[in-house]
Amino acid sequence: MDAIILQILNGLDKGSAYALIALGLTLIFGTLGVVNFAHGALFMLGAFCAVTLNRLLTLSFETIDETKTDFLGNPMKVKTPYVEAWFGPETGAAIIDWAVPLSILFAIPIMIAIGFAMERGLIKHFYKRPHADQILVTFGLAIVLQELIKLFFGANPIPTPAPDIFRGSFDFGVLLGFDPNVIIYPYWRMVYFLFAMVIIGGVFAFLQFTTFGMVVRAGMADRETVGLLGIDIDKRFTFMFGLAAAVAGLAGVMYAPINSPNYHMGMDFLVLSFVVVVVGGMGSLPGAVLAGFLLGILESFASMTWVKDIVPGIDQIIIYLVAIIILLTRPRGLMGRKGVMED
Amino acid sequence: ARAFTNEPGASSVTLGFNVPQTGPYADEGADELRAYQLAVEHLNGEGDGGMLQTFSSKVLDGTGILGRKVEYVTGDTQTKSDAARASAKSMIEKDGAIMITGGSSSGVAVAVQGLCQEAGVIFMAGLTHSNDTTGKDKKANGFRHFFDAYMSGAALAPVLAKMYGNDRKAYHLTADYTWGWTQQESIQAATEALGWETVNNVLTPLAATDFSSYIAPVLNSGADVLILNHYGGNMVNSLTNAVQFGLRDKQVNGKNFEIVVPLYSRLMAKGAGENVKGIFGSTNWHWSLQDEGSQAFVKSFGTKYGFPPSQAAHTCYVQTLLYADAVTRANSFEPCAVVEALEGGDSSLPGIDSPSNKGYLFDGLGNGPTLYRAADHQCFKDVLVVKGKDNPTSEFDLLEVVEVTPVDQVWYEPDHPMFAGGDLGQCNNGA
Amino acid sequence: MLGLDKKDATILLVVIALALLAPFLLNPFPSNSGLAQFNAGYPDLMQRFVIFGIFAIGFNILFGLTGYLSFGHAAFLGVGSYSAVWMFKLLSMNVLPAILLSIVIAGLFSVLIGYVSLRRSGIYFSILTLAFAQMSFNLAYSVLTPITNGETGLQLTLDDPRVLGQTATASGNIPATNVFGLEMRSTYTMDVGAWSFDFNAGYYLCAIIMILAFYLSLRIFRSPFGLMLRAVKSNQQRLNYTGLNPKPYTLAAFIISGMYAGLAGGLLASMDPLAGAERMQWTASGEVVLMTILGGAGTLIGPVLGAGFIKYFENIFSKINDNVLHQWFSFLPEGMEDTLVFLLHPFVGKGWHLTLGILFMLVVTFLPGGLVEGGQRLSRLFRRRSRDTDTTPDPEHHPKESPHVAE
Amino acid sequence: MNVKPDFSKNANMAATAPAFLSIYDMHAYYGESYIVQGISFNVHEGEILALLGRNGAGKTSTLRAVARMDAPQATYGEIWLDHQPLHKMKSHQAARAGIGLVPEDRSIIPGLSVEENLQLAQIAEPVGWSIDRLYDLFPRLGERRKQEGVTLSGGEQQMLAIARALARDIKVLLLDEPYEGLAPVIVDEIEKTLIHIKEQGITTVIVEQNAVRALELADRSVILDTGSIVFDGSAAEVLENAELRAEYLAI
Amino acid sequence: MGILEVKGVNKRFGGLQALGDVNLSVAENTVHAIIGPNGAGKSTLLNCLVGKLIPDTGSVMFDGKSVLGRTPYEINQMGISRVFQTPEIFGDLTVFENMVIPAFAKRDGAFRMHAFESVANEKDICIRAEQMLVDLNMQDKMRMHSASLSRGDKRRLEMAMCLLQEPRLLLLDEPTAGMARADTNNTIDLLKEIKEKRDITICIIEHDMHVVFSLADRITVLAQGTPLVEDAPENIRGNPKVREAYLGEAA
Ligand SMILES: Nc1ncnc2c1ncn2[C@@H]1O[C@H](COP(=O)(O)OP(=O)(O)OP(=O)(O)O)[C@@H](O)[C@H]1O
Ligand SMILES: Nc1ncnc2c1ncn2[C@@H]1O[C@H](COP(=O)(O)OP(=O)(O)OP(=O)(O)O)[C@@H](O)[C@H]1O
Ligand SMILES: [Mg+2]
Ligand SMILES: [Mg+2]
Repeated sequence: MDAIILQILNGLDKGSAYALIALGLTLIFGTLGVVNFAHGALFMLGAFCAVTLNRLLTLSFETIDETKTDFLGNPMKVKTPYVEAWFGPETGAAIIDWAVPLSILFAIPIMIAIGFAMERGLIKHFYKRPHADQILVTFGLAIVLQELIKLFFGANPIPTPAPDIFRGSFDFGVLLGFDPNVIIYPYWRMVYFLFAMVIIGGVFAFLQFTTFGMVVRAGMADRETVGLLGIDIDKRFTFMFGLAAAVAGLAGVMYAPINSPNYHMGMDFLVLSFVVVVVGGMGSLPGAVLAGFLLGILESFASMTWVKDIVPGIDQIIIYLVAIIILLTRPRGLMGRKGVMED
Repeated sequence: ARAFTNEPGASSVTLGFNVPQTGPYADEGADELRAYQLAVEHLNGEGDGGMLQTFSSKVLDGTGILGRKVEYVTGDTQTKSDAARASAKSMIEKDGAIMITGGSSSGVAVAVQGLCQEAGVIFMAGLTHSNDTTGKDKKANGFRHFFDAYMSGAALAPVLAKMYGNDRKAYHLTADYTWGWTQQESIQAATEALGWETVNNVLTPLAATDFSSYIAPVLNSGADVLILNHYGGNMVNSLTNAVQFGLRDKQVNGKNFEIVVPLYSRLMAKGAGENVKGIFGSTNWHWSLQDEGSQAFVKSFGTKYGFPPSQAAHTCYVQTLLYADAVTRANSFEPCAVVEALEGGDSSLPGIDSPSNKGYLFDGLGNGPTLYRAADHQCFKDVLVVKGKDNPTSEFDLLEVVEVTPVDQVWYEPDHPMFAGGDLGQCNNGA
Repeated sequence: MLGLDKKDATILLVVIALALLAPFLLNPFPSNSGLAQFNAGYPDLMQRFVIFGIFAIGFNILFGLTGYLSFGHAAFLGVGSYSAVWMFKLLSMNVLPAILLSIVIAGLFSVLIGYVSLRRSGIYFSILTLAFAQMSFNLAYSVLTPITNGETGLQLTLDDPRVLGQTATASGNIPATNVFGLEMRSTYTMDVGAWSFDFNAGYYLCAIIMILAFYLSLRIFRSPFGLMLRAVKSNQQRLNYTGLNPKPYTLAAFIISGMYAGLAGGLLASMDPLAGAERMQWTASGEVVLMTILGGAGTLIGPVLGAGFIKYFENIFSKINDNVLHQWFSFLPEGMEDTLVFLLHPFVGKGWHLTLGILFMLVVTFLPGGLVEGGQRLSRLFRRRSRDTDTTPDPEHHPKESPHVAE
Repeated sequence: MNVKPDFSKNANMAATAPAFLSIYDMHAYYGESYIVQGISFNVHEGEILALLGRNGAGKTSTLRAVARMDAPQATYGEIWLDHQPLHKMKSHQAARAGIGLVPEDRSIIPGLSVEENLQLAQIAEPVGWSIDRLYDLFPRLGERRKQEGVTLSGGEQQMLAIARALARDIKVLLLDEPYEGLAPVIVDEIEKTLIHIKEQGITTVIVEQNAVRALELADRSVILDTGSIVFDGSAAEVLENAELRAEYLAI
Repeated sequence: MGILEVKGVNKRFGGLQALGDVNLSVAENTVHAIIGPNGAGKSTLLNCLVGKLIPDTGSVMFDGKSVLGRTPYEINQMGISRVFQTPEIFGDLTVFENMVIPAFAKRDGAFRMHAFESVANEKDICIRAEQMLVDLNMQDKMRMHSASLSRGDKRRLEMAMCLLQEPRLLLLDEPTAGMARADTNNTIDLLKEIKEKRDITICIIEHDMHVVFSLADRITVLAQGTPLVEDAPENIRGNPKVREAYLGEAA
């Protein structure tokens, strides 16, 4: 029982990452019909927004400390961040400590701008082109973004910790009446889950309670006719792209403390996020979110020891196996809409 | 017409540096390349000479190798055995490389080693830690300077016992592929020999990025030590996750819960950030070593590049010198002659009484006296046990050496069960 | 000729000429010049060109004609390689039985995956194939290690049985792959002045098989079967209401392309007897997709061009390091040399991915039909120059193929 | 900038009433095929113009070019609607300027219900008839408001397409074969609606294969043949001129 | 007993009874027209005949064998071909290639691999395909991409594809909608000729009364999913119920 609750919690958490990435991808892929292989790269860029802000906040000046020596035996250069110099060591340290949450504010305009630029500069020429061409161009873009990040930040993961108060975990089991240490849950993952809920809710509300979603869906189905009805669909597509980029970016920002960002983290998630979106059903936001959580939870279950004892290696393939089963039993995934990318 | 593959001409000789330049180990590969370039400079008599002066063999004099200027080509292994072989092949077939070296994973090392054996060139492995490289997949044309999983276990276990006691219950998370398995097997055997109990060993997919669902059940399993048999990105993430779950703040069985990472590298430690503090592991070499050779190397590397070298850089540098030295001693580039020189007659490590204690003995390249064992082409030397430093003074100062385990403690026989099954075969001259 | 019309026969002849003369064509620079870095005429890379060409040709039969985008074809390549290596381990080092087995096993495997995946179309199909391939990869990497040797890849050892051949050579080495004694690695090097050309047995075996594979695909493209496949892509509904069940056509195309992939996998293993699991990863499947689109999906020769393009970058550009750059520009004054090297540095060597990514974007943006379209534009440019009026309609009786099945 | 071009050089332009929609020397291409080959004609405010011609004559292409669709691409020429230069606009701008096109394939948007199809038309200003009023005009649509638009019967789709155009405040209604697929009673209905629309001052261009019906309704007629204008005059003239009808309309 | 026997067919879409207890018998070698208001269920009925839809209840027998439960291609192989209301053609292929496919389907019956023959060498097929295009006066468009045909031409192409198959039962859903008058007349002649020459039964849906009355031997009037009357053309024209529900002034 406790083990199951534990894995559900883990699944929810993994699921919220999947759901958040899939949500952004669905906006572009499921709704605009653009097979965006650069979506993982957007997620990665989000995480690197956090890294960058961290770097900016820790920008330092060097002073020479004669009492210590560096590895070559020369006097040691000691770095002091400017913020600590300006705001005093304590406030300065606190600001640096809160770099990741602060990056949310930093990332939103940047990611929207990147989304806009990407759509205006590149993607807009590809709406009418075959999916294959979209794959090639967005894959090219993903490589370029990735390599640029690698050029500036290296290939190694870069630790980007959460604020101190969110470090460590709390004992969830005790709340439910279990023994201590049975069900523990890290604070930051809790934050991530809640954050994901807010973003998902926000995007849903925006698309549900405005006509925006309908117009974009219509525009994807038939751009020409929507234009005939006086709607500037290009603008809306651009906006949608910005939104998707922002969602992907925020997912990345908040993910940074969970796993140290590296330049290829996007590619690691890419395939999985496509699977999630398709299993959820093309064009369906609730489907993408549902599939994200479902696959997250199933993945967690599959990693339990007794499950692995029964079927060795099941955790290696569970996602794909479930995807196959769902797609074979439900032709359009969990909640897919008819006619979206079926040809 | 040639006596052996890629017999060099009179003026220059080409070496092939095959390292990961793309993919997750690209930074490691970049550091290896730096070391290679440094080694080439030193061999050609440029720069300050580095470890040439401290090396116990004195035949290298900074005039290239056998009077030929050393040139090199580089390639990208992409950390994939296929790509690594393609790259090595192009060095051999197109560029006429006579020795291939590099790599930062065991899969790649084993694959390229096999290729070099068939093509008839020498392979000087870079970073490869699996027992198989000089165990069941050993090859006559291949040599490894790096230590292996068995040695990690043998070196680490006594230190762990000293620090954490003999009555511990260990929970293993293991990367589900060959290296992970050998690593786990080695450390389990070593810790159990000291009285530890192994509660569980859970295999994790190589592609996993989030280890929460593997880590969450650990606390409740009765274990009080978590051993992460992970490397690279896997290790960075699993350690980060474990710390996130607050494992290190917990008490189990009345003891502090501990985490161990058997194989450490500085780059990984950097990736895991704060989380490595106080965590034990083993490493092949560390720049803070105070012996003359290590100091000389750190100095020339640090002066040239502005930061201290990694263990991968060290191994790659040493491998290049060792090859050059062997060629010079053999007075021939012919692979079989080089192999013979590296297997080195009858010298043996002092203090180890074993018929297999035979090979090429040298010193002055860090880690004290070192033996290239003739029987399996594995290097034997002291192994470092390190700990994540609590108060790093710089971004490179992440690990501190807590113990230098003497070589006799990590010694094993070539027919040890973890290494059995392979056959060195015959050296191959190719052509 | 050979059941081809004049235009197709010309294409075939061009392909044959290119394949047979590749050792010359790919080594245009004297071997000691700075530009020798760009020579691609060494056995391993030439083999790769044609082998991946075969892979892409086969993939194009499925994707180019039916429009079904499989994201799992690398699985067949991998299966082909594993089969071949097992054949070397168990039977003999002769490549022919190994290649045959690769084709057969890959064929069987594709029947299975194709039958299931083809129950869906569009993106759902793509994800199904992707899921199958990723499962194969993950299993091959870990759980199936006894069969696949996991991370390291399946290798030959000195104690393989090889019932119809020798376990080890007299000199104590693993025997080389061969065709009835002709070793695949045997190479004749011809030195002409400063140039040096390699003629490798393995390459020529691959090249001949590639020519056959190409000829086969040419026939398929022009056949009623090929037409049906294009009809599937265009309008499955209509095909149904015309009395034809699309499923056997697509399945046949899937199997054929799976067998091509198996053949490519078998050849890879025959040239270099090691089968790594990464061969089955999604990135490898993605690579053949990229090759096909880059060259021009649905065109005959495009996939081969695409394969060559990507492999060239992977193998040649990745090897250009700063040292090489300095050598090239050493004739320039010091400051300029350093600046140039500094500017180029991010794009070569470890930056070869960056260059490749940029080229992907440029090609697909400016040449919507892939490299083939680039070629067509060039030739149109030349033709326009030479002959200004070219508007008389073709009086020929039978219609030409529609443009998307061009050369 | 809103100055009308001087069309006096063109003989066909000798108009009695001031032109409301003017097309001047318009050329349009599908890729490389030259389809609309330099046509000029005027439509006066409030009139109904029948644009006729055989299959493939270029009628649809002309309407699409006027509505500023991407294909065919009108590469040359000018189009003016009520002093606004349409030729400088994109299709959504043209739509806002008052063009309403009922395309020949109806272009009902898949995935959207009947009502959403209509709502979509009222997102951009200026909007025209209310949705309720449209349901009054076509009660069948009202009954099917929740049904997905593309599953409507052929005739119902035609009604939806017309209703969607009227849902916007348009100055010129371009109808591409509006009677196609409609039951004769409905055709009667739509004809009445068109007359009604005309009374409200909306200008209409109608393309129709049922030429006689269209001519009976229209004030003027333009006949196209292979992308050029072969006749521009009153509708009655065509009805009377048997030769013309036989040659270009085969009736 | 007719070649096509529809008995008690019902079809609901959610709350809508699209077909209610339809009985229909089509005699061999006749032209049977189905007319009725928009949304009456005519296309739905045809969909039930070709396997696109499965009726909720009832039976459909063709030539003594049940059609229900068979896939569309099996039904086609039984000898039923259909022209759709919105043209269904192979848009990516040329007109000629569009014609070749049904020719193969006719000759080979079902799946055949023929991967090594060349289309160009199948002389008999090519000749047949071309001949049919000549019959429909489309030979000059033979090498065009069928997607770039005008709408009327797409219709004709689809009809040609169906005729090429020499079906025993030809189902036409508004074959002449959007066709120029001259071509409509040609089509009428062609259909008459085909019916005379070959053993073919035609079932046609049309709103163009000219076509209906020129061709039909019998007419069924469908309204709200149920047959209203079935009779000979002359009687239908005079039927007041039909006039009111459908024909309007056109009669
Ligand atoms: N997308 C296209 N690409 C190329 N040519 C086209 C395209 N669409 C139409 N055409 C060609 O343009 C010409 C005019 O077509 P258009 O559709 O304007 O004719 P139309 O007068 O509307 O005919 P119909 O009465 O059959 O609808 C035709 O010859 C047609 O083949
Ligand atoms: N898939 C569907 N879902 C819901 N309703 C449908 C569906 N298909 C058709 N209908 C409805 O069923 C009714 C009959 O449609 P059908 O297409 O058969 O009409 P029809 O007689 O062919 O009309 P028309 O002459 O206008 O083409 C219509 O009201 C239509 O809206
Ligand atoms: Mg038209
Ligand atoms: Mg209908």
